[in-house]
Amino acid sequence: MDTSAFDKQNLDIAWCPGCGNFSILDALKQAVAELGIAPQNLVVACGIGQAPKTPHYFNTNMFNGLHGRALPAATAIKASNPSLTVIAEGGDGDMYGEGGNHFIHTVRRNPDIAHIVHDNMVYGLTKGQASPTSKRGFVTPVQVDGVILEPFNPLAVALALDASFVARAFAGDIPQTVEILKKAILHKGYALVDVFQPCVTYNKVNTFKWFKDNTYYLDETHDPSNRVKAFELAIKTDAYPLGILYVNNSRVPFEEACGAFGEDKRPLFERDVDKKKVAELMERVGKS
Amino acid sequence: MDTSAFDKQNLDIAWCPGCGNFSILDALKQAVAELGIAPQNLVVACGIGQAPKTPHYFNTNMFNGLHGRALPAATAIKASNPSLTVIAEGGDGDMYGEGGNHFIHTVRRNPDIAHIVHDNMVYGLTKGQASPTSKRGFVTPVQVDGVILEPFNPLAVALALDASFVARAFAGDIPQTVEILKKAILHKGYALVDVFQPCVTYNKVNTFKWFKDNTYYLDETHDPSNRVKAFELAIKTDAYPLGILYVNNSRVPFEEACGAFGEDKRPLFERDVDKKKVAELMERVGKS
Amino acid sequence: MNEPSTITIRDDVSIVLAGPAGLGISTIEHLVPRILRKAGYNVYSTSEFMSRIRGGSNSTEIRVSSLKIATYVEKIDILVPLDAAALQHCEKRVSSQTLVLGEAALLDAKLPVVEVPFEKTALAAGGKIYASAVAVGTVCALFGVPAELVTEYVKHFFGAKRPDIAQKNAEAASRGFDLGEALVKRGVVSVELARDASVKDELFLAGSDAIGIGALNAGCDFVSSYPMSPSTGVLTFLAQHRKEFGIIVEQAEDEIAAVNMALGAWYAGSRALVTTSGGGFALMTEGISLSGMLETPLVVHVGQRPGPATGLPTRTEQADLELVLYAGHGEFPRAVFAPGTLAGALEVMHRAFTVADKYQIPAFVLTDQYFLDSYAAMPPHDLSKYAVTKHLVKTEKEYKRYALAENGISPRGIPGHGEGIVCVDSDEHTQEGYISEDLDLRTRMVDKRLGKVSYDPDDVMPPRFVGPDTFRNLVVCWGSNYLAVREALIKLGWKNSAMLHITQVHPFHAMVDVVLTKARKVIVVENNATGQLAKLMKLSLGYTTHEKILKYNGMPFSVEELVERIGKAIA
Amino acid sequence: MNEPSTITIRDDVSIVLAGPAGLGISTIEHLVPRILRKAGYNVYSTSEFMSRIRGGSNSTEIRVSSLKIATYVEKIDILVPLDAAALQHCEKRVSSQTLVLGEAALLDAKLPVVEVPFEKTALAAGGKIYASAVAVGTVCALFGVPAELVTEYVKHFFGAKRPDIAQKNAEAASRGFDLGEALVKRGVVSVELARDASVKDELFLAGSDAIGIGALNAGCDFVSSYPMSPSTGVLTFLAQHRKEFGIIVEQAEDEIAAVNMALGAWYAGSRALVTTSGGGFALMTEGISLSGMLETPLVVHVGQRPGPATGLPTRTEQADLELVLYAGHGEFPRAVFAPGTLAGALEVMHRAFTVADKYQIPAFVLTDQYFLDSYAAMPPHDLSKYAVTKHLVKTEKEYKRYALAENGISPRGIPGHGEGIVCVDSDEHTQEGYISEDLDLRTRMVDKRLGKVSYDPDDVMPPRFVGPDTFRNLVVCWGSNYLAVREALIKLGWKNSAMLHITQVHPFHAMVDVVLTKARKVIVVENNATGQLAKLMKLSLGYTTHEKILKYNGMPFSVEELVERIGKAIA
Ligand SMILES: Cc1ncc(C[n+]2csc(CCOP(=O)(O)OP(=O)(O)O)c2C)c(N)n1
Ligand SMILES: Cc1ncc(C[n+]2csc(CCOP(=O)(O)OP(=O)(O)O)c2C)c(N)n1
Ligand code: SF4
Ligand code: SF4
Ligand SMILES: [Mg+2]
Ligand SMILES: [Mg+2]
Repeated sequence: MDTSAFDKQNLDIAWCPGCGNFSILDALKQAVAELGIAPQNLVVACGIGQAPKTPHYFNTNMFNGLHGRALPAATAIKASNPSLTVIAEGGDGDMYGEGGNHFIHTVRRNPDIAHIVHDNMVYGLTKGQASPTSKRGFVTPVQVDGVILEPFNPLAVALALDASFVARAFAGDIPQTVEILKKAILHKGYALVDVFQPCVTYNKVNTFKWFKDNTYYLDETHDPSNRVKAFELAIKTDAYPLGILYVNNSRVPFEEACGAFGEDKRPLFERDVDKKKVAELMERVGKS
Repeated sequence: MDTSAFDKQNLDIAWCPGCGNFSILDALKQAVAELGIAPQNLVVACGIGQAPKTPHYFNTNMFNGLHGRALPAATAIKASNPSLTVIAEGGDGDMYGEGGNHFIHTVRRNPDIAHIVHDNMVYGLTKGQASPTSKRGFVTPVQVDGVILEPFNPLAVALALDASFVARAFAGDIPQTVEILKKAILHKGYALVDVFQPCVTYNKVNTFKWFKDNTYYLDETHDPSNRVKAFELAIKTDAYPLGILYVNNSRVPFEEACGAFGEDKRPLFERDVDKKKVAELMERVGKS
Repeated sequence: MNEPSTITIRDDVSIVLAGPAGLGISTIEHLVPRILRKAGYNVYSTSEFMSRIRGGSNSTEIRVSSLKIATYVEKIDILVPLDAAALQHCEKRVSSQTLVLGEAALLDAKLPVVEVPFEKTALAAGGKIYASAVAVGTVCALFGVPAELVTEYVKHFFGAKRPDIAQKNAEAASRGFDLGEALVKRGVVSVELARDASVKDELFLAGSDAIGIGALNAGCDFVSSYPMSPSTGVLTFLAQHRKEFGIIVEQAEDEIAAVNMALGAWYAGSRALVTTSGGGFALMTEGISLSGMLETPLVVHVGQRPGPATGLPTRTEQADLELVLYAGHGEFPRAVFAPGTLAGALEVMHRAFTVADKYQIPAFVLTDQYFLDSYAAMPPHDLSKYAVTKHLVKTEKEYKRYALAENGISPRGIPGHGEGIVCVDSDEHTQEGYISEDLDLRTRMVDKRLGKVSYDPDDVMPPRFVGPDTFRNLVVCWGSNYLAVREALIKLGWKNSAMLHITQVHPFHAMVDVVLTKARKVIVVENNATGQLAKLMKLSLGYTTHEKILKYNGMPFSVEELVERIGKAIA
Repeated sequence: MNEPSTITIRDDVSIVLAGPAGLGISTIEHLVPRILRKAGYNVYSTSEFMSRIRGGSNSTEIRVSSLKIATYVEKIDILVPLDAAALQHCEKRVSSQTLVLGEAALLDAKLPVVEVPFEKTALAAGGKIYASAVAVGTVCALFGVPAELVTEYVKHFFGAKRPDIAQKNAEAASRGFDLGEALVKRGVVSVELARDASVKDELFLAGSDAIGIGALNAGCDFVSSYPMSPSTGVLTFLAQHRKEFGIIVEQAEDEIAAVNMALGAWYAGSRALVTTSGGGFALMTEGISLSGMLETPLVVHVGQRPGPATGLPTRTEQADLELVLYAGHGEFPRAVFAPGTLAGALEVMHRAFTVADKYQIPAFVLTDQYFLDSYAAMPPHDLSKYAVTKHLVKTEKEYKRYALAENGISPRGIPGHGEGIVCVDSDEHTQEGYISEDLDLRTRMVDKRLGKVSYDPDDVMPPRFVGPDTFRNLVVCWGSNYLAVREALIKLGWKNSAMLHITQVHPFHAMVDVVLTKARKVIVVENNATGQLAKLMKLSLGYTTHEKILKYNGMPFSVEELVERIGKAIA
């Protein structure tokens, strides 16, 4: 696939050689290219960390906001202009730690965005502290004797909130990741893609090999409409399923339900305030 | 049961007559009285709303902090002095909305606290806006055409994170609520008790009768060690189960795991800094 | 207890209705002012209430006057306490000139009470719940309002619910009316008040309404907020009219989401508003800084209440000026407004949106509980004069979001509108919006951002100067104190004194300095404990305030209090 | 390219090592200063680095001097660039007096380079990865350090990992040493530097270490924080020594949890610290206000970096003074410190904990990336002089947390310690700590809280005055600029000038006013764009700063820059 519309020249990429982020960048570019999305119509909202640097490295609109706060921004961008394709992207610390509250409530709100989380089970940019998804016992400069908290389970939490699309990918497999990302972007509603991403510098436990050895793809026998079954798979810790765990097509996206795009489909910025209407309202309220 | 140790005189209770909060207050007093806890050893940390006023109305140590922030305070109180019995108490908006991130990470951290959430499916104190647990279609002055978000499911989320104790009670049944609260307080580790609480002023949908009609108690056939089964029950919306859905006794409480109470069991405030040790450390670090 | 001798009230009447929350007081509060206005009176109303849904003691003051007033007075001419606690609650404000209406036995009153059997009459009319309608009738009768006007309006008000209930209430009001008329006939009370023909053209609005209307009129089309008293009224107002205007109003999960949604919305071309109070705003601090760095506009309305922390949730204070002035890490420009009147609120909302959009900065509108929850009359106001200009460009292929422009303002593009892509970045960035560690560029970007503060003088709102040009004393205030200070000075006969209301608190309009220079003595009136405006005047202009008149018990200044305290200061 | 003629460096040498992240530069950074110190030299080191884990260009400056210095200089005497980008990165700082060591071909150098085959030698020693050990040897040799000292220390350092690796590195260092010795013998470079016997008694610490040690020494037993550069070093330091001291160190889910945990911990009798940077602190704003209202102590360390928003995460700035001064809605007292030296950090941490505990207020310690990440020598320091007093009482039955005491300070009880119960409340409250809407009590409680600021003079830290008593010009600074300003003034020969380092930035010690009054010209040096201390001086004391020397590109002031800019200002 030709991804040249998304290519950028003279990049000085800040990631470590061998980092899983490179594959996610490639997969994402390929996914949006294959879907025929124009860079002008794509917006990536992201936070702070290694993962959120992704939109700096390809040709797209970008809202690079605060650590942990990409989801509210992404929701509002989509709601302000539903014709845009909106992706929220960040790391596991960003999205599940600092941004945990937005994660759970965005699942509830169900905007039509794809949510890509680079899950390397560590804080990369700040040099290797535990992230919410770090496994028990993971030793870091702060978790000196290893992590004592139960790892955060993004898929299970998304299922608990009846997320409309729940998937997991592995950066080590670009073609399959492309397929999963495409489905997530096409899905109408909130779509979580937790991407297992090796951090070659700070995570010497959950390496490429570890991910390869501890994951498997769901096959056709898996029924993505079965929420309980999906939950059962999501809480497995002997082998982690990859692919689309759950889809609920009955949920209406936020921007459709919010009431602003009934008859008038124009994005908000194209509309002008009707001063007469405001004056009438004032009259009505003030003389009631 | 004699709850007089916890009684307060000349109370001007700010709740509406008929509010479910009265029953929860009664049940809580009874539970701690039956457990023989001394008021001096009980701490209730709470936020802002109608529910968090509870500790103002009985004899207990109280940390009435910010809206949504009781859990981190409760965790630190317990960790600072593990001999205290610590309860975190608040409303559904407080604990699942503003405080949602602390909820999910406190479940992971697993301090030995009981977490009581007065779940009236509405923002009481601020006059009736939707809360995270408000049902779809619930009409309020802000959700003018009814709630469009999927309700937050606290039990399912707690299960997704393998909470060590997950229960639901109903304020309309004080004796059973007392039993559930006692078990939650006795449980070693984080214990969630989501209490269905009628708000007679702002929630005319989920009334006493509604709760009575739409709930049932789990019986002995329920196996509280089965996480998947508990999840299946937690996501039911035709009839809501009451009782203890899930218990995981294998998790070590935070204050035990944090490393500060190995040999020395004294609360932190009783310890003095060893100046010689600090000087040695400085020497070691500065002359390495 | 004995009835007091006849009381004649001239030109300015203060009626106070007091009672526990949830007992129909809000019905009286709503009906009485509107009926009196229909009868041609100048009316103002202001409420003080507890942070509880039922019980306690709340009160509403309804001022009826020959003049156009809109301020809180301490004195009570007519008190209608609905229970014993209510009477006690208002005791300090009751004088020998106060007419207390009610049932003495019920009120457990130590004061003389004019026996008016509200409850008994209500029971006769069909039930205790009609007591409020009875009271409405009684009060209106004292002002010589035609009986039909009262019953018709009551019917109209309840009509929306159920016709039978409407009818019963109208009947109760009618019975109440008779009670009032009897009082007048018996000569217990006589009210001498001029009617005002212009009242019928005026609008009767709460501060919250004005902020909401002002936002809509400024093109606001996206609202993301988390409920918090006293700012929730603005959220509710906008939610109510959401559909009609095709705008989005979303209750966020927390204040952090609210502010980040608003920034996302502005980025995508919307004009977003956040409404909150001090504690909620505190949580937005990082987001404010983000607005500064992204150069993405933002408008935040902060309804102040007493702090710190939860403080007094339903009371009033002006103690968050410094909070909004300095919120956010790092350095970037901002604008801060604080309206003193309803018309001022309409203008300020327009200015906040305009300045935020044009300069790509955060703009703050500071009000307070007193301002938001009070109802006043506003003369007809032409909303069309506030033109909405969206400072947006259609992007070209090589569009650079942070192009280094002469005046620091890079043309703002939005995604999906033009050939280019639009990249905004919270890191220090290149002109294209990408992360950069070029330290020379850093300096230029800081200069660019800070350079924007040299506003076009047209974009800074002048302060409001009132009083004689040849003044010695200058009373300076901001926000909701405007009318109370003015009324106090009028009552004091100005006496070599003038007043300056600083409506745009930051940056100061050049005129602030000009006026301050002329003053021999500067007196600042603020509803806080440390004199935050006084500090800002010292910092920005070097002026030392000679006297600070401060109040911080949760109540607004009353006119009487200001007459006394300003009077002393200018003596 | 030609070799430069002989360079003789006297009394003060600046060696700069530069290269991409992840290429062993941190090894050199660690080893060279420590080996030179073992050899008896005064050493200081400071690093500047990019916000990336691999690649880019970072550099460390190691200053070796006959004097006790601890500041950054711009000049480079000896530059060791590890790749071509590194050389380019440092180009502006290279002069004809700079000795560049390396492989010209590899460096793509336009400048004269003294050929030193680091890489070739490393390959001979067993692989490219030993290049850093080679460089260590070479640099140390230039200073006439005994060869065994170098190889032994290198062995000791790597010993911890694996003995074979340690041996290989020692060998590489030894080969590098030979290269350096050859340079000296060839007369390419000669370093003339006095050794200093007192070095061996001194401690070599980073700013982060000092803050961490200071906290432990002040009885800190609970740390809750969320990682954020440049403050993470303090968190890491305390986590490393957690077990040894039996304290709790918890990484919170976010900064809001961190601050609320800290308040919970203090409430239960612990002495908690939060360490963060501006953006994280911004999120704590509401929690700061809670500390003010609960009168629960709090200590927050804020390591500043350039903002707004994410800004330059690994760079330095002093632009969050106003943020901490005004953080939190409502009005309440606080204390702010900003140490200028390692010893100052130890004292300041003690003062912050003491003042927070005694006055039941939040106390803030402001540092910056430059301060935290630089290593300097500190003379022996007696830690035992900082007595830890826990201002706690055992409660009696009728204990009232907010008993209205004369000086505003109610004895602080904690739960489970005594007969009473301890209730703290974020609402306005009674003396017992219960929610209250008594508006007179409100006023008294505000007065109580604000009244606590009339500190015992012993509890306010005096500023540091240096220079002639008969000065005309006063250079004022705060935080990390202390030593650079002092060195610049020494270099300038003082010339009628003195300096004042304000270590406690709020409230000011009375001496600040006394010294300022004497100055004819006040010059403020700050690492920010708007002069925040200058503003505070104006606001608090009424002083107008005559000249501001500001810098905000992310780098600290160099001594040369200050010599020039202060020189001009005092000319
Ligand atoms: C409010 C705030 N707190 C902390 C930080 C510091 N910070 C930047 S990135 C990061 C974590 C990065 O981890 P993750 O989100 O997992 O991303 P990764 O680098 O692993 O891709 C942190 C703590 C910040 N920028 N802002
Ligand atoms: C930071 C902050 N935001 C908002 C508020 C206002 N507020 C107080 S209570 C409350 C919600 C109450 O709802 P809930 O937690 O469900 O408690 P309930 O009153 O229903 O018991 C809100 C929004 C606040 N106090 N602080
Ligand atoms: S630190 Fe880890 S996540 Fe970051 S770029 Fe390097 S390998 Fe990737
Ligand atoms: S508003 Fe609802 S929750 Fe609050 S006291 Fe009244 S009934 Fe209870
Ligand atoms: Mg990560
Ligand atoms: Mg609730």
